[in-house]
Amino acid sequence: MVTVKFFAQVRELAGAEGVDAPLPHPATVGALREQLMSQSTSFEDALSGNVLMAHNQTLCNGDTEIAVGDEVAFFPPVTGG
Amino acid sequence: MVTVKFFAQVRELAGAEGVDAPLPHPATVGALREQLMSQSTSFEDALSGNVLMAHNQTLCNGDTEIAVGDEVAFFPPVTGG
Amino acid sequence: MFARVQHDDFSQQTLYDELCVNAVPQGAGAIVTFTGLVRDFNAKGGIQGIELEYYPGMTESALDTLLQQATSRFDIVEAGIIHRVGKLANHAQIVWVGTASQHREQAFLAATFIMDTLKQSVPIWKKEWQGNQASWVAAKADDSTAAMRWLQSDKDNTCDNA
Amino acid sequence: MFARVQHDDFSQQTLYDELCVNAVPQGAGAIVTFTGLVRDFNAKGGIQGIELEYYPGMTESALDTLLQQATSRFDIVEAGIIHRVGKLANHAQIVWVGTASQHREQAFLAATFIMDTLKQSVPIWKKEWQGNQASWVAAKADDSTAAMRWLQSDKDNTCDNA
Repeated sequence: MVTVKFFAQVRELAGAEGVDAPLPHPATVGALREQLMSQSTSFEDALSGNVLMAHNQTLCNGDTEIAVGDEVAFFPPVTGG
Repeated sequence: MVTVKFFAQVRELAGAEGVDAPLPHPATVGALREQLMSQSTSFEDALSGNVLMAHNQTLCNGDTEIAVGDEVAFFPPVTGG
Repeated sequence: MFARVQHDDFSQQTLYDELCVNAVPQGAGAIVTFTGLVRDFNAKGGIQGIELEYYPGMTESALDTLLQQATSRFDIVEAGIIHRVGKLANHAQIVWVGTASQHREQAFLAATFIMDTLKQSVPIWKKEWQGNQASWVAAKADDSTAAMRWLQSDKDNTCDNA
Repeated sequence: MFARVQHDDFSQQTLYDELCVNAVPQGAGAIVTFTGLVRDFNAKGGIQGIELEYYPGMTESALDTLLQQATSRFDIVEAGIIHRVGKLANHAQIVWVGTASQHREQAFLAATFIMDTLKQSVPIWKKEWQGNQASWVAAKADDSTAAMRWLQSDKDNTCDNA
């Protein structure tokens, strides 16, 4: 399984702080995102649009490869400071 | 009389924090400076070179007119901060 | 260098003193601090406080990377960042940045750089309360991915090798 | 706005709080402070403290004018300057500048401007102690009169009318 985390608007739209997901095929962050979006309409709402992705707490893109035990996060553009 | 004040190197070279001087002719800061420089070698040392002048606590130049009771100061370029 | 994410308020004096512990023995002659406060209004009118969310682990790591970047780009001897999270009232302190250098220009530039980059690239999200409603603040950066990717330039970038 | 010349040391927290008294009700979201410290060396080697002389009356008036200039040039809501004089040990605090604005860029620019101008145009003179000898620090500005004249631009300039 892969540990998935949601933050801010993405978390609220998803209705969850995170979820454990099976490794997608191909094993990439982009495929994981597609897999989650097909899982429920709230996940689809949460993950469409301008969403950033992090792999093991480092910003990444859809092509990034993932493995069992990894942590993947989805969140909106940042607004701190 | 005019109240004359010296600061920093000018004060040390002059050997005095200030002096009361008669109104020079013409009644300008530049003429006052010349009058003081002719008064003693230490005043001459103090007031030659790159010395700034203030009239009633506002920076001025040699042409600035002065009157009895005014305050004139001579000091080197500033180095605070 | 020090970077912390915390809910509790911070003391200006304590953080200044903490910065000086390392800065002064290294010949610092210039200390610059920046403090961000919660403003009591936005474009739509008055607000009643904000709420900040973060990504435990990634946020701290982004702040550490940001300090390393600032140190390599500018001639500074010490720097620190404190960012609060959770619910904060109007006028509360949100963020503190301190930089120390032998020369004031570098301390000013480094502090400006840290704040500019922090706002674009550290995983923290802000909500503003108006009445009983809280709205997420919209990001300003047009290309937020590009803004954040900057933070990775010093790191072993496993993502781009994929 | 506040400007003071004093021998006594100052507290970061007290000055920050003093700045905020007026800044916060005016919507300040950004506070920048600069602190200058006595460095323990110069080009010739180690030093043992400094000594600062000023022109009572004119120095305070120059600081006030500087704050007015900063306020008219930059979008700031509050600013303050404290400058110490007399004998100061290595690492002691010399000068503090604080600025407050709705936007951080203006606070940074105003603080930078105040420090740059202060060093060129406020009547304060510095000696450095090396052993038993104290030497006056040489001014950096090539044309100090021009640098200082800038301070007069907002005032009724009796000198230039002579």
